[in-house]
This record gives sequence, C-alpha cells and structure tokens, in this order.
Amino acid sequence: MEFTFFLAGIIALATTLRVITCANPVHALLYLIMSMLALAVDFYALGAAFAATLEVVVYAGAIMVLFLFVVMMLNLNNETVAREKSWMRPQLWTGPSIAAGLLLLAMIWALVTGSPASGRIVGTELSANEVGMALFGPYVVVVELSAFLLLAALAVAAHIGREDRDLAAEGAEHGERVTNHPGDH
Amino acid sequence: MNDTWNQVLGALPTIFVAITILAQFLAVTIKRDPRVTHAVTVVGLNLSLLSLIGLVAFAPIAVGPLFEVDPYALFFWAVVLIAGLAGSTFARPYLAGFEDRRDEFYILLVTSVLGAMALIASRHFAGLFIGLELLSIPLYGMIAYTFRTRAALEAAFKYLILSGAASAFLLFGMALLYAASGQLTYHSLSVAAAAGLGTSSDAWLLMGVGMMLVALMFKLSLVPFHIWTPDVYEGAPAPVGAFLATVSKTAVFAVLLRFFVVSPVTDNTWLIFLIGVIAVVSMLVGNLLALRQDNVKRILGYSSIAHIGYLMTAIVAGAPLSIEAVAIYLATYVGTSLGAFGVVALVSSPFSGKDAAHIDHFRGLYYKRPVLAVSMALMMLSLAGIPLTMGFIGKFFILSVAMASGLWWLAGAIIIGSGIALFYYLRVMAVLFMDRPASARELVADAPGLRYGQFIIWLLAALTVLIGIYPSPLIWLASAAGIVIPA
Amino acid sequence: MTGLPISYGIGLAALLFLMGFAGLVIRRNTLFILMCLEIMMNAAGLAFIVAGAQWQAADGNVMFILIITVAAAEAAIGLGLLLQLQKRFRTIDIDAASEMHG
Amino acid sequence: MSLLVFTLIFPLLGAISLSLFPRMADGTARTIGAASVGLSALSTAFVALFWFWSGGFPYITTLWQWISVGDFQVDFGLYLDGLSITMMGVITGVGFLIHLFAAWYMVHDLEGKPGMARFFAYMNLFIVAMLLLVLGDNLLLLYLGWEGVGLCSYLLIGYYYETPANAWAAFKAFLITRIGDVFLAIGLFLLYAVFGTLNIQAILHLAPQVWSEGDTLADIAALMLLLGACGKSAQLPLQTWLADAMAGPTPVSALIHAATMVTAGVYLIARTYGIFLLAPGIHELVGIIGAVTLLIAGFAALAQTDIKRAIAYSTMSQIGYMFLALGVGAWHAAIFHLMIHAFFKSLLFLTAGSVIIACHHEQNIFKMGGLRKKLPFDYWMFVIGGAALSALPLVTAGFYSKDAIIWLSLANGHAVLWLFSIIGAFITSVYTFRLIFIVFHGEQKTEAHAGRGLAHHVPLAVLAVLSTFIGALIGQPLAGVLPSGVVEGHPWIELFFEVVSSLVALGGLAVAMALYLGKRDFITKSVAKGRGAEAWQFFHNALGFDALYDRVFVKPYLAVTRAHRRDWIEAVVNVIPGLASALNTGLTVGQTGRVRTYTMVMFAGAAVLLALLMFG
Repeated sequence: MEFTFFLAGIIALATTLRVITCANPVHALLYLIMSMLALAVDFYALGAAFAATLEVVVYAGAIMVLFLFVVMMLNLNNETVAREKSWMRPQLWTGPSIAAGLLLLAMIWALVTGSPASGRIVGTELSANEVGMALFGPYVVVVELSAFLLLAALAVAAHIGREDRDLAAEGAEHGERVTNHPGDH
Repeated sequence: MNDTWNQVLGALPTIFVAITILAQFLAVTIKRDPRVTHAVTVVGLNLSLLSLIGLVAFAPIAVGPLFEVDPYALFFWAVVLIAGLAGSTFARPYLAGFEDRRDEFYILLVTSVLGAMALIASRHFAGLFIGLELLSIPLYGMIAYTFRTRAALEAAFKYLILSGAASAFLLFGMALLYAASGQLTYHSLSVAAAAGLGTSSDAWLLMGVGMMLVALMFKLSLVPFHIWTPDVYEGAPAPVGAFLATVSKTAVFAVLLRFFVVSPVTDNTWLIFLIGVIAVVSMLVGNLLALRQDNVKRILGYSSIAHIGYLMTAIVAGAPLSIEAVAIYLATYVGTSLGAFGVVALVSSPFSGKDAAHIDHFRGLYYKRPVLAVSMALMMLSLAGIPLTMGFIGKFFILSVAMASGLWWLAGAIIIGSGIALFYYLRVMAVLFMDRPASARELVADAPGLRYGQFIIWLLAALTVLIGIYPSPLIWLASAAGIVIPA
Repeated sequence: MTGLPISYGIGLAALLFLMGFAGLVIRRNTLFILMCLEIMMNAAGLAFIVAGAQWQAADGNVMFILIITVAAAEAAIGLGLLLQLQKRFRTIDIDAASEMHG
Repeated sequence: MSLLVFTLIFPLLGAISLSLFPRMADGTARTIGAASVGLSALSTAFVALFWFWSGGFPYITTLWQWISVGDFQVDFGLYLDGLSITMMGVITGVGFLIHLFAAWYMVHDLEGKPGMARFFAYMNLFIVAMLLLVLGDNLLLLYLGWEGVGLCSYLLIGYYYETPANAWAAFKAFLITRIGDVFLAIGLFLLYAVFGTLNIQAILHLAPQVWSEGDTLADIAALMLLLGACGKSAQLPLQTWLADAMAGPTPVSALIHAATMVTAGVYLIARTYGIFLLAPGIHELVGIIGAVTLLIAGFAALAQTDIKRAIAYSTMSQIGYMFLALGVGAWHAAIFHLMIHAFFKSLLFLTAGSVIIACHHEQNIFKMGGLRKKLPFDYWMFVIGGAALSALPLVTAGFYSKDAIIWLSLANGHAVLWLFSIIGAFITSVYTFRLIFIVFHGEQKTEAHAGRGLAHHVPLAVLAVLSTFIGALIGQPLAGVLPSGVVEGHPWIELFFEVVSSLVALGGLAVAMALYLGKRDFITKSVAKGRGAEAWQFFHNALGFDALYDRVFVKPYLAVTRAHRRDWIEAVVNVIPGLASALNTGLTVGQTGRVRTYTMVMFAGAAVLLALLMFG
C-alpha cells in the first residue's frame, strides 16, 4: 500500500508541476487529468475506493471535459502557446516562490512537530455503503443544501451564458420595461 | 418521530426560504414577470421572518448534528432575512432598465440568503462549508448579473478567483483539524484534543485554525485579505453591493464568532494577539484607503474593512459581553450599510450602464430628492458613529467591550480610526447639500417599484435615529441572543 | 507500527495545494487560473480522504463529495465567466480585467 | 405626566417634516412652524396645571435607558420641578409668540425668496434643543441640548449666508461660545470623575458629602461651569459675539439672543447652585462678572446707531443683572428677572423688527425718526417694553424684578455691587429712552408702512401686557428648588432704597429727555469732536473688547502661526495629515486592479500570517 501511495503521489506531483508550467492549454489539461487519475490511485490505496471512483468519473471525467470544451471554443493555436511562454518570465516566479517556500516551511513545521504526526493509516477499505449511510443519515440536510447549490449554479451559468442574440430573439417578452434611458451626464 | 418533528420545527424558517426558491423557479417556468418573482420573494422571506417569531419560544433546537437553532441563530437569521428583503426591493427599480432576464436575480438572492442562514446556524464543518458556498455561488452570479458592463464582469471574476482560493484554504484547514482530532463539530474538537492529541496549541490544530481564519478573513475583507473589496463593491450592481456588505458579512462574522465561542481550539493567546494586530491594521488601512476616494461605492467598501476591524475587537476580547456587542454592532451596521447602498441603488435606478457612484453624482441631491439625501446624510453620520444615531450605539458597545477587557491599544485604534473616518463621511454628507452643477446626472423618477425602495430607505432612516435615541429594544434582543454550547 | 504515517499523506496534499496557489499567482491565462483553483480544491479533498482513512470514518469521504460538488459548480460558473470575458475584453489575459483600481 | 413628552415631540415633528420637505409652500411651512410650538406651549400649560394640581413635587420621567454598559448608565430622563416649569413656560410661551410673529415677519423679510421651511425647521429644532437643555435630568442630556441650541444659533445667525459678513458673524458666535462649551465639558468630566454619575440631582445630593466648603476641586468645577455659562450668556470675557449675532433675522434675535438661549447660562448656574455654594470664591466671581458686564454693556448701548445692536447690548446688560443676582445669592430674583426680561426684551426685539420692516430694512436709528405718527402701535409697544426695561416704578414688570435684585445685592451685604447695579439702572434708563426718542420722536426722515394682521399684532400685544405689572404677578414655584436669598430687613429701609432706585430710573428718563427730546444740540456737539467723539467711539465699540481680543489673541496667534509656518513644530503638526495622505497614496498603489497582484498579496499575507502563527 505504501509503495502504491508513494508512486502515485510522485506522479501526481510531477504532473501537477507540469500543469502550472506548461504553455499549451491542451497539454496542461491532459497533465491535470493524469494528476487526478494518480490521485484516484492514491485514494484507492488509502482505502477510499468510492472516492477514487468519484475522482475518476466526476473530476477527471466530467469537470475536466468541461474545461476541454471551453478550450475548444476558445480556438487556441500556436500563437497562444507562444504568448503563454512569453508571459512566464522567470522574475515572475520569485515572489510566489518565496511565499510558497515560507508557507511550505510553516506547514512542514506543523506536520512534523504536531502530536498527530505519529498517526498511521492502515488503509482499511471504506465501503460505498458506509459513505451512503453517512450521507443520508446525519448529513442529509447538507445534501439537500447541495441540491440548492447546484440549482443556483445552474441558474448562474444559464444567465451568464446568455448571448446578445438571445435578447433579440425574446423581444418584448418581459413584463415591465422602462422606456426612457437616462444617459450619464 | 417526535424528535424529527422538533427538528423540522427548528428548520422551519429555512424550509420557508427553500420553498420560496422552488416557487420562484415555478413562477419563472409559467411566466416570466419580475413583479411576480419579486412578490414571491417578499412573501416567502416574510413568512420565514414570521416563523422566526414563533420559534423564539422553542429555541434552542438542534437540527441534526450539523445545525443549532439557538437564539443567536434566530437573531442573525432575522438580520439576514431583513437585509435580503431590502436588497431585493432595491433591485426591483434598479433592474427595470436591465435589458435581459431579471427574474433570476431574485432566485439567486434568496438562495444566497438560504446559504447565509445555514452558515449562521452551523456547528459542524460540513454545514459551515456548504453554507459558505451556498452563500457565495449565487453571489458570483449576482455580481456578474449585469455582465454586459465590463466592470461587473471584472468584479465577478476577481471575486470568483480569490473566493475560490479562500474556499480551498478553508477546506485544507478543516482537513487538518479533522486529521488531528477525528472530529468535525466545533465543540467536539477540543474533546478529542484533550483525549491525548496534545494541547490546544498543538501545531496541527493551530495550523488548521489559521488556514480557516485566512478564508473567513478573506470573506470579511480584513487586511491583508481585503484587497478585492473596493473593486468588487464598485463593479457589482448597487443592490448586490448592499447584499454583499450586509448578508455576507453578517453570516460570516456570525459563524466566526460562534466558532470562537464554542470551540476551545481557538483558545490560544498568540493566535488571539495576531487577530488583534489584524484588527488594528484593518481599522487603520481601511479608513486611510477611503480618505481620498471619490467613488462612493469604493468609500463604502473601504469603510467596511475598518468596520469589520472594529468588530474583531469583540473576538479578541472574548468577554461575556462580546456576543451582545457583536449582535448590536452588526445589526446597526447592517441597517446603516443597507441604507447607504440603497440610496446609491435608487439614485442609479433604473440600471443604465455604470452606477451613479461618483461623489459628484450626489452633489445637490438634497434639492432633487430631499428624503433620499437626508437619509444618506443620516447613514453617513451613523457610519461615523455620531451620537443619537444607531451607529454610535454599536461603536459604544464595542469600545466598552475593548475597555472592559483592558485592550487599550484596540480601543485607541478604534478611536483613531473613527477620527480618520469622520473626514470622508462628512465629505460625502457635505456634498449632498452643495449646489448642483449644471452637468449633474439627471435622475429618473418613474422606475417601477421605486417607491417601495424609497419606503425601505425611509424606514431605515427612521430606525437609525430611533435606535440612536431609544436603543433598549435592540439591546434587549441582542442580550437574549446567546450561543448554545453543546455539552 | 505499520501503515503509512499520516503526515506523509497530508504533506502530499500540502505540496499540491501550494503548487496550485503558486500557479494561481503566476499564470496570466484565465483558463490556467481556473485549473489551478481545481488543483487547490482537489488537494483539500485529498487531505480529507487522508484524514478520513486515519480515523476510518465516512466523514472524510462525505466532505470529499461536497468538495467535488462545489468544485463542479465553481468550474461551471468560472468557465461561463471566462467565455464572457473573452467576448467583452477580446482576451483571456487576466491582466486585461483591471479597469477598476485605486 | 407623559404629557411632558409632547412638549418635545411637537416641535421635533415640526422640524423633521420641515427639513424633509424643503420645497413645501411657504404658507404650509409657516403654519407647521408656528403650530408645532403652539401645541408645545399648550402641552406645557397642561403639564404645569397637572403639576400644580398634584402638589408641585419634583417629578422624574425616565423615558428609557439610553446607554447602559457595566457601571456606566445614562437615562433619557426628564426632570420637572419649579425651575424647569418656569423655563418651559418661557421657552414655549414666549417661543410661540415669537414664532407667530415670525410667520408675519419672514414673509416680508424673505420677499418671495426660498428658505421659509429652512427657517422654521431651525427654529423648531431650537425649541427642542432648548427644552432638552432645561428638562434633562442628567448633565449629558443638558450638554446635548446645550450643543443643540448652539448649533441652531449658528445656523440662524448665518441664515442669510449669501452675505459673507453674516457667515462671519455666525462663525464668530460659534467659535466664542465653543470656548465656553469646552470649559463646560471639562467641568462635566470632572463632576463625573468625582461623583461617578451624571445625574444632576444625585450630584447635588452628593456634593456636600464629598466636598467641604472651599474644596479646590469644587472651585475648579464651579469655575468651569461658570466659564461655560459666560460663553452662552455673553458675559465677560466671552461677551463679544452677541452684538454680531444680530445678523440673523429679528425673530431669531428675540427668541435665541434675548429670551431663551442666552439665559441658559443663568439656568445652568441656578441648576447647579449647590456646587457654587461649596465654592464661595467662584460664587463671588459670578456677581462680579455680572456687575462689570452690566456696566460695560450699558455704556456700549448708549452709543449704538443700529437699533438691534443697541437692544443686544441691553440684553447683555440685563443678563449681567441676573448673574449679579446669582452672585449675591438672590436665586429667586435671578430667575424672576429672567422671565420678565424674556417678556419685555422679546417685545422690544419684535417691535424693532416690525419697525425695520416698516422702514424697508433700515436699521440705523439716525435714518429713522418721527415714526410715532406713522407707527402708533409700534410706538406704544416700544414705550411699554422700554419702560419695563428701564424699570419705571410701579406700573412695569421690570420694576419688580430688577429692584428685587438691586435691593437684595445691598441687603446681602454687597455694597459695591449695589453701586454698580444702581449706576447700571441709570444708564439703562438713559439708553432706552434715547432709542425711543431718536426713533419715534423728532423729524420724520423715512417712509414707513405699518405692519398689519393678527400675526403681527397679537404677539406684540400679549407681550406688552406681560411687560406691565401684570407680568410681575406671575408667581414662580421656586420654593424648595432654590434657596430664596431673601433677607429680612427693616421694611422702611427697603422702601427707602426702592424709592432711590425708582428715582434713579426716572432720573435717567429725565436726562434722556433733556438730551434727545427736542433739538439734541448739546449731545450732537459734544460727540462731534475731541474727547467726546473719542468717548463715543470707545462706547460704540463696546469698550474696545473686540480690538483688545484682536490685539491680544488673534494678532499674536496669527504672528505665531506665521512665524512657525515652516519650522519643526509645524512640521510635526503637519505630519498627521501628511502621514495620512502619504499612507493613503501608498496603500492606494497596492490597489492596482490586477488580479495577480491581489492573489499575490493574499498569498503573501497567508504565508506570513501562518508562518507567524507557527514560529511566533
């Protein structure tokens, strides 16, 4: 189990590093998907098989595909890649690297010195059944709220996704309308 | 069975809000008419408010392991419901000039209110997280609602990215706390900690609390996580600004205070000291940034940084009085901000591109719309904390909490901050009564629903003075708003 | 004592988290910024899975499911905004969206 | 006794509605403005009636608790006793008459220009603040009213703000009374620090237990209160603002600068008399200030050419009498004179306003003259008011109130003060009748149109009646509130001195007749050149206090500021706004609007915060 965890973890780290440094958006997306698959392996190694499935199906499968659609709509080309490269000047990296280093130092310090650091993971499998029992047991209210969350996201996406030509198509559908438009100054 | 019904009773106000959302969707499917959607909103939120009154006798009720409907939650539920009502009423005339669908706005607003309510009552990390996201996700849509103006789009994007990063911080912090303790409810964290996982100053717990704080401080726009505030306030449609400054701030602060009161993992002198430093810096930076600002919405944004800074004093003090002080301060701040943003919204109504937010747009407002101008002047006085306005009462309570706990440096910072703030509040106030330049933006008085908005402004202005001279009812309510600490 | 030390798992999540955040700051392309947000959320999810495995309770998995839900919602909205950004500003360079300042 | 609240509520509602609808019709504004104070006066009458009927005990209405945090609590409480009833009667009664007159006056003063609603909004707000001042049961409410009346006074003096001189007069009044206010505030803090409460009755109850007579702290507290009172009541050394305050419309002069606000200082000292009793030195000083002010102002009134300024100086002089009375312990007499003075001085001011309107905004008395025939009503009103001011014996109200002060100052053993007051009485008589003779007698120099209408006649007539001995019949329920200060003397001696002061007043009348009735050759010649002209100029400038202050305070201050314009003190002082401004600039640079800056700041902030948390 440890071996699987480390191997997949290293893959995840390497691919993620490529995501943030890669110039080509499509390549980056593929690296991201790989990183997620590697994480799914990690989940499995930790005994969370259900979460691993979700990671593959929902995250790598659905969300990343959404990204891919958008990349296709944006009609990216070689020019984009060249511009992307020109944006990644080394001096841009200093500030974030210092901040990341500091934060990393703090986190490692916390992980090493804190008393829970001695905890061990055995990797007992957690069945989907148990997760479902919890989800629809004590967490049922949160599930209901998540439904409203998705509903709201749907409404937002539908509204933001509207095109200017949709307006013309709908015409005078609306109930109330102001006729005179005050100009600025 | 009995217990289930009891929990349903406790959740009744949120159930009413949820039903409102469904009714809105239904109304939109049948026929799109902003009048109907708005009416559904008003009725639903009012029903929820009414059910709050009925609940007073039964509180506290625990709704599952995740939520606690105690008097504290009821108080802040009332605050966010009222703020939501006011926000939706300001949106009606504002959106009358918006060349696209207008019904979704009300749906998003009510959903956001539902999130705020969940957040306020949550006593479990899952509730906290979902509440916060349910509050934020509709807000992205509301900020970007008028997405054809570039400012709104830009504001939404800035908020989305930074807020997303903050959410990740929140989650990682929670994960650390969970990893260290195996517990997800606030009050049980320390139980586990005491049972052999080290002390409350254990590095994992401290790191977890710290990362959660980063996220909550971002939502509260405390220095150094304040930097998005003015841009989002400026770019967002004015009614959304009102909502953001009131509902979002109230709910997040309420949950922050609950976390600090209930969970002893926050019992760390060094942590509290750092929060005190952040509070002081926020008071000073917020007020200094507003000093020479010409955009009224940005002024309100910057001043909100300072106001939340004042509020953090109560968390640092942690005195028994602090819950009462926070309740009073937030209620008065919400009333005043609603009024100020409401005036901006009504002056900009109906929507036509950029909002009337430049200080010159308000020149001589007194001669055009005396009621709005006088109300705005009252709001500025209240924000500045001038006696006989409700802002004074709030500030007085915070100050007395600081002094009672011997936090002289915080009290001093509050006084210095208020001194700086006086300058820009009075500047806005003075402009209202100046002579009107010929080039002034003309106001349109015939937007549908404008008089409802004006009515709300009247009400808020009257309340500002009334509570300023007769604060006892508010103080009584606030003193009853106790947090229940589960055994 | 057998098994994987929990700090390794959390450490992996922390590394991913920091990479995501660093990318968020460095990249100018909005698409990459949204991807970095996903990385950060995912890292938090990993942390919960690790913690859940340590306590052998379903809570960590439940939190992970919630995170996925929220991440999906945020990604949808973010991409919608991205398309509007492309339409209104004619670029997906995040620095273009800096008309409000001061 | 909840009726008490209505006296406050009606004018408050008036002020609110007038300020919310600045574009309302003038007629509506006048009606609201006057009626609200009328209703307030009516409620006062009922309150007084019930109060007497129920035995006349001090009564506290605690409306609500305003602030209560820990030990510190302030109630919104109204305290009703004989003193506040008297003051309320003056404020709402005389106030109503003045509002009624103003409804006539402002129509002619504004001549169709906008601003009616603004005027009455300020006036109503003033009534509210003044009532709060006299009814508040604690010093915080008193101070609130005190600042409120100051604000309204400022706004009303500068009512015609288009003229820069008026704005300056308002500014001067505000600044000088502010100096007094600062002392008052210090006094209040001191009292709170010592007694731990702001409740007036509690302080008066505790003071003799904490302080022995002549305690240094008691002296300081009393001095601070006295200086506050001096600022508000235009007494030496803070008297210079009152004459300039005449820039406001005449009803304002009548209401604020004669009948009510300027007597707030007298009220304050009377209300806190217990502290002055514990500070005998300062108590003595009150009398001395009053005596000196009454003489200085009297001399100044002799040499004024502006009808309103002349009356203003006489107001200062009369308040000097009240301070004198307070100083010699004649507490009842001081309040009695306060009330009577409100009657006849507002009568004089309103009549002066009527004359000014009749003469088309002419205020110079030497451009008037002979108005007796054109304005018979105004003439008789002015004579009645003037007679009361000069305290002509037996028929006027002023005789009863002022002679009580003069007599009691002697009876209480203050011979020097008595001398001052008797000289003052003589001068009062002279300047009053000088004014009457110059304005109403002699040859006619200008056209005049008499005012018409009930709003013009009724207030003047009522005030005229109150200025005669009828007004002196109004008793004041001050027993038990203030020590009476009456000394049992031999009736014949008292009678003798009353005759003396009556003769002095009549003597003044005779001198005025000799000098101003008829050809006025003697007086014209003697002030034309040489010593006489110098003296006239000296008196005209109110003994040169403005010039003195200019030389002692303003000029050196300006010189110091000029000298220090570029030195290090200035640099240090400039640091604060400079720093704020620089910080503002610096911080604003951070608001680049770029998302990457924002994420970087957030990232760095989180990193530093968490690192501090870990390693701190």
